[in-house]
Amino acid sequence: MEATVHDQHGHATDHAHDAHHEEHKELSFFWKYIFATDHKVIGMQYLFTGLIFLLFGFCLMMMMRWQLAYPGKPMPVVGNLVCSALNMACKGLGDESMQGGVMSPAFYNSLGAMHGTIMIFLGVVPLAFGAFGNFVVPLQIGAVDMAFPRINAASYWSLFVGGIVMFVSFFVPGGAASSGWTSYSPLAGIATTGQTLWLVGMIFLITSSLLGAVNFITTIIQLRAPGMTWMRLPFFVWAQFVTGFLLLLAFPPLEAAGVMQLMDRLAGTSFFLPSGLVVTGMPSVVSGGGSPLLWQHLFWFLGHPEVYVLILPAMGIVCEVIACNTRKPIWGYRSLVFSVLFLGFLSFVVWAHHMYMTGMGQKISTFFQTTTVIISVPSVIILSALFISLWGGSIRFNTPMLFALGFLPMFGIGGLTGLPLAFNAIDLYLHDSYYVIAHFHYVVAPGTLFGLFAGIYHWYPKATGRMMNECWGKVHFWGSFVCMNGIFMPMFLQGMAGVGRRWYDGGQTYEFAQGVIHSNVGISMSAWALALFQIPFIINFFWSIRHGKKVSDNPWEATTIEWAAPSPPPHGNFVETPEAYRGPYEYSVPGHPKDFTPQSQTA
Amino acid sequence: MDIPYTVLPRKDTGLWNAKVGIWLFLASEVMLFGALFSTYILLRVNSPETGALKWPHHLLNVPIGTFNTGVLIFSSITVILAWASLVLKNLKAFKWWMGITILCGLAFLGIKSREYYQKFTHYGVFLRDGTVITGHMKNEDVKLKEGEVTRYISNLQVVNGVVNAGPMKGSEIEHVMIAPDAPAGHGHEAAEHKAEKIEGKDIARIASYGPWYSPYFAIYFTLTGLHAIHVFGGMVVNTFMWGPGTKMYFTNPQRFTNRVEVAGLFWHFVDLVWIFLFPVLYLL
Amino acid sequence: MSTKTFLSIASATLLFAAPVFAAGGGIAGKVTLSGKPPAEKPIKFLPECKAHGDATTTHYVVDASGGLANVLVYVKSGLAQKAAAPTEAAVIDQSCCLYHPYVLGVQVGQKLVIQNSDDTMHNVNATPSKNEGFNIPQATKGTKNEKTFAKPEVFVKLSCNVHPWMFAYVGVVENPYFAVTGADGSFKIPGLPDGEYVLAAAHPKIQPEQTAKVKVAGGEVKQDFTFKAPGN
Amino acid sequence: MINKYLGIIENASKHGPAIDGMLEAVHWFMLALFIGWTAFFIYTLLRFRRSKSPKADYVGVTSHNSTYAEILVGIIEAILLICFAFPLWGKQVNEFPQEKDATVVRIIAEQFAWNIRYPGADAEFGKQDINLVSSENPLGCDPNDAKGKDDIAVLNEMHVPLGKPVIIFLSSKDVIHSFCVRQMRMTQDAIPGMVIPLWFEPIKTGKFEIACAQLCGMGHYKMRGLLIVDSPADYDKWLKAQAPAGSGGGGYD
Repeated sequence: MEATVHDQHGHATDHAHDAHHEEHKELSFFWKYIFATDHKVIGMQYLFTGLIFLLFGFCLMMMMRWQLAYPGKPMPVVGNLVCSALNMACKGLGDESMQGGVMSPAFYNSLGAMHGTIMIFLGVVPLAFGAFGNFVVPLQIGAVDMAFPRINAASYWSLFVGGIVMFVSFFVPGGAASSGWTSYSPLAGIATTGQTLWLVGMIFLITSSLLGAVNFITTIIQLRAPGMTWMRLPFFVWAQFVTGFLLLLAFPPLEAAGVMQLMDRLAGTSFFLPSGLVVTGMPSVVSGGGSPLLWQHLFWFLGHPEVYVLILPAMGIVCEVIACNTRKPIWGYRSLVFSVLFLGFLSFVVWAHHMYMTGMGQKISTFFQTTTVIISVPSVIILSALFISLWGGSIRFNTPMLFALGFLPMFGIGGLTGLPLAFNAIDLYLHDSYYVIAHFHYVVAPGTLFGLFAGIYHWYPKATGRMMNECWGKVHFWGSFVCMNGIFMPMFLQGMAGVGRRWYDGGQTYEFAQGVIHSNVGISMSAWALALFQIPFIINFFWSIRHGKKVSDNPWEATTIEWAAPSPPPHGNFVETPEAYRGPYEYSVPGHPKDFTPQSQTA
Repeated sequence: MDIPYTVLPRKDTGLWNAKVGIWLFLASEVMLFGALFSTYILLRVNSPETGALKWPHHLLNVPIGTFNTGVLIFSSITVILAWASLVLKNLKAFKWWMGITILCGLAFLGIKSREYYQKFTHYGVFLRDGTVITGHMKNEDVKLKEGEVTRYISNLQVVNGVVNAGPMKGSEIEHVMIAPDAPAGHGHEAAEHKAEKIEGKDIARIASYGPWYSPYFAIYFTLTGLHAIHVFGGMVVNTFMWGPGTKMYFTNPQRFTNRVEVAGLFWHFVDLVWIFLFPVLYLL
Repeated sequence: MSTKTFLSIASATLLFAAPVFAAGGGIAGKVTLSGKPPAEKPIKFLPECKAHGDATTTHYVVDASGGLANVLVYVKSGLAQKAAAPTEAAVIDQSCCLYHPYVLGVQVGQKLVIQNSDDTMHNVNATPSKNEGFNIPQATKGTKNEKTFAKPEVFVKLSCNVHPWMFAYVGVVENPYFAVTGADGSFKIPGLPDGEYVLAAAHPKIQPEQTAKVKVAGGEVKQDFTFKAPGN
Repeated sequence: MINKYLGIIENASKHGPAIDGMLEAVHWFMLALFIGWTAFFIYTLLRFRRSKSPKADYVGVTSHNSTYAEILVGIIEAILLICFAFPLWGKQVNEFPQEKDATVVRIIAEQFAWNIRYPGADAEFGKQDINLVSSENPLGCDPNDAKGKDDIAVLNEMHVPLGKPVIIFLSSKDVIHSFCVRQMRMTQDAIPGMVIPLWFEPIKTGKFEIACAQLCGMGHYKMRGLLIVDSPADYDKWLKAQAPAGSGGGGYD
């Protein structure tokens, strides 16, 4: 009881208490910024962790792009650095991975597997779900914090440990996991130690997501401010709500699969190892009787909803930014909400379209082709609604809006090229080709990432009270936009020419690929240029924390409740409990003096 | 700053936060065990009709399993009584009932580990012609080709529980002695001691009844192991409520009762999983 | 060319392995194969290996007099103290999609350098039973990796999974007194201190290895071995 | 046309044109949607930019055109699904040619090579058993099975005659591979523990490359085989020149 009293009347008035208070503050730095339970601080922790891993995953890819563009040529400077670093961490590892700066096939596979894993589970999910979900959702629903602040912190730290484990796995004998981000057994079952660490890391990451999901859903159900009914929730909150359910229900099967693969590797079981396996020329001594397809089913049962975990938060952000910068309500809010719910549900029943080539019979293929095609309908509805929302607006082309607008056609390309891949028969030709790579990268790279950038620029003033530099923001956008297309557009052509993914030499071995592999150089150049265009963003981001233009609490003149809080919001978020009186996107309401009417405004 | 609805329910949902949270968490647990049960079904459907990997029926000791099921169901009742005592503001009764619940958990784990131990000390020798001889073996029963008898089996058990043998290059077994199990229907004692000698060249592999033995044991140990971790986790929470956590009863009794309710819900779930596990692993 | 490389590497190994105990005598002899060995299989090279011309497998290399090459002869027991591993590395090379040499002896703890002189990818897949195995890719010309073995094991097989005809056998032994028979089947282990030893001869394809008791008391002792070809 | 523009490689199988046709149709459909969206997008951005349209319209679009467009999209997708996708796949998995009218081949994938086995003169394969696998007998062929005596084993180079469907029984020794010949419009995963049949019919002679389309380890990119479609006469000549593998199964050890 006493503690509560102290908290509520924390500002001691008499001088006798002041000294004590100062000391208390000193001590609490650690608790305030490291083991914080405030959702905004945790959101920032997620943001920085996510951005760092995003950059790290990108670096892995840039190294791979060197190998693809100039197969077998020593990588300048970086190659020898990586070699010595690996040699220092584990004797001989550098020589096996990067001898004289030349990448080895095993190391290439490691980079590929870890690029996928890191980008998805340590880059985009922490950013889209962890960072934006944590920072924005409680503010948007008018809550003081998340429902379980300590579980929130536990969720972040679990992710942190998982990230460390993944990072450390680069330096163990044999290097990091090299069986693809999908870790198909039996390949993953006979892989080196790195794979064990991958599995351990994944279990931490999954635990993090589960704790996060429980917290988010509970927060959205329980802590909505008075008057914040379900149909008054900003679309971003809806997207996070559905994402939470996807994580909650889709991740546990992968956790089970991870435990089983760990058992296969450490306890000699054969969950995913069939009878009669011949490993390196000798019959293996495991009991056998398992099924490699079981892993694929359990993996893709997560793997497909995971795609929507990556994309839904970005859609939510784009929706917020578009509404704000067209100065008009989102077109078809209800259909957006129902589409996203339907999408979430359907995403659980399409997983086997990743497994068309595993020997699928007519009945099962019919089912999964149908569901896969049906799932395109809500996606088309969402995208159309966002396009149509532009009509009749008064469009401001600021940086967040540019990124949000960039998202639309990029996600459109990514979505549309998913169509041919949805058909089983066409997969006979396009399976495992660069067409697939280009398709899903259009969804997550210029798609999701642009959404996330839009979010960072959009909510930056809320988090810091200052604006990021607009001019450099535009450089960042246009540079990224051009480079992204320079990277992924040629990949469609490579894929159409039959170039397969995960080929260490970029296709040199194959005659049919000779006509298109020269474009690898251009793709790689684009990738490195893309890196250059991130530099203004990084500088802008840190520079603006102290030197950005100071702005009011609601610089974009937006309607949703987070803009009613002070910038940056204090612990507890709102000065007084906000109340929602109307829907989230009441812009340019006829008869109102201003072109926006905040949700929390009484009249 | 206070987070609302930690103690009293929100009007429109009728729930306090932790209750929503625990139900969501249990939903994810259902998916976790659901995936493992699906694996069980798949492995069982795919298991061969004959041979070494045939699905063993009624291999586990049903009376012990039944007793353990009873222990767990009983603890489910006592945990409700513990919560009810708190609702009735009777802390002493709560302590008693929660204490019994914890003891039941301990008893369950104790019995389970005894069952595990029996499995780990029982061996199967898989012959190259496809037959399997099961029985008991001691370290000195394994004669290696080079050097004297070592703690070979036990050592390897730690690594992967499998002894390489037969024509493989790693084969180092000269022969093994195994005291086979009594064939069903025959006198148990008589057959127990007559050890059989099996030449290394006939052996494909030797394994104890650990998870490495066959898909059945793999899923048996994974399911019961994961369940045991859950029982242990539940016990940790219950012990906290029984011990240091009780402090909160004196400052915020309603919130403490809520906490006990949440812990109880988790405990029920753990019991429920066992109620599926028992028939699936012991009876079917 | 392959024989020459092989011989030079083998003799170099011997030279480096020998020097410390130059005092005593040595063992020399010849290993012969009786009977007709099974026919070797012609190798269907992949296009990237075509530089090699035609070749067959080399499981049994026998000269006109019956001398059997590629037999590892080593002192199995009888040495009072263990000798430190030589600091010079043993080298095994991959060129034209074949290993050179085919059979190689190294001492426990001695460095084994595996190098790729081909313009194509080989993976070096070692499948020992007592030592730790490894499987490393060597994608480009000039790649070199160093490995050591911690326990004696005759033989550790190296193979390449991209070119399924590529094998090499590394005999890991405890002391520096070993030799691999040359094309004529002869071997020479110099510099042995006086004493009684068990000498073993191992061929990768013929089991079991043969042993003989040898007494060295200054001067060179002769010890021959005869293997029987399988199927005879 | 659009396929060609995108650089699709030549087709050499009988079922290929159907797949290409469908891909073509889907690409046109995608293109139409994309152009429609983009045109609308660019026009909207220009017309409703702040300097031109200072005051936003609260209501926005009121027409139901988008709904009709979405219904149309749904209908086209349904047509693609029902009229093309289902039957095409059905033909591939349900309408296998008779084995006697086809070239029947067993392919066993391993890291990193394709073991190709022909049944020989008796048109029957010998028994294979995992317990017989050793370094000398990499495929575990039963040396006592008379049917296996005349089997032919080749590595990485597969010959088939023109004018006959090819049936492949695909399996794998170690990890998951994927048998992929782009010109044949054919891909199928090779999964250890399973034998999966697939079939196609070549309509052109020539050399086609077999690629592995499922990550199988460090040598994945090098797991290249050749599918050589011969005229029937050339094929017979080639077949006669092959020595029976017997129990050796084509191993070098």
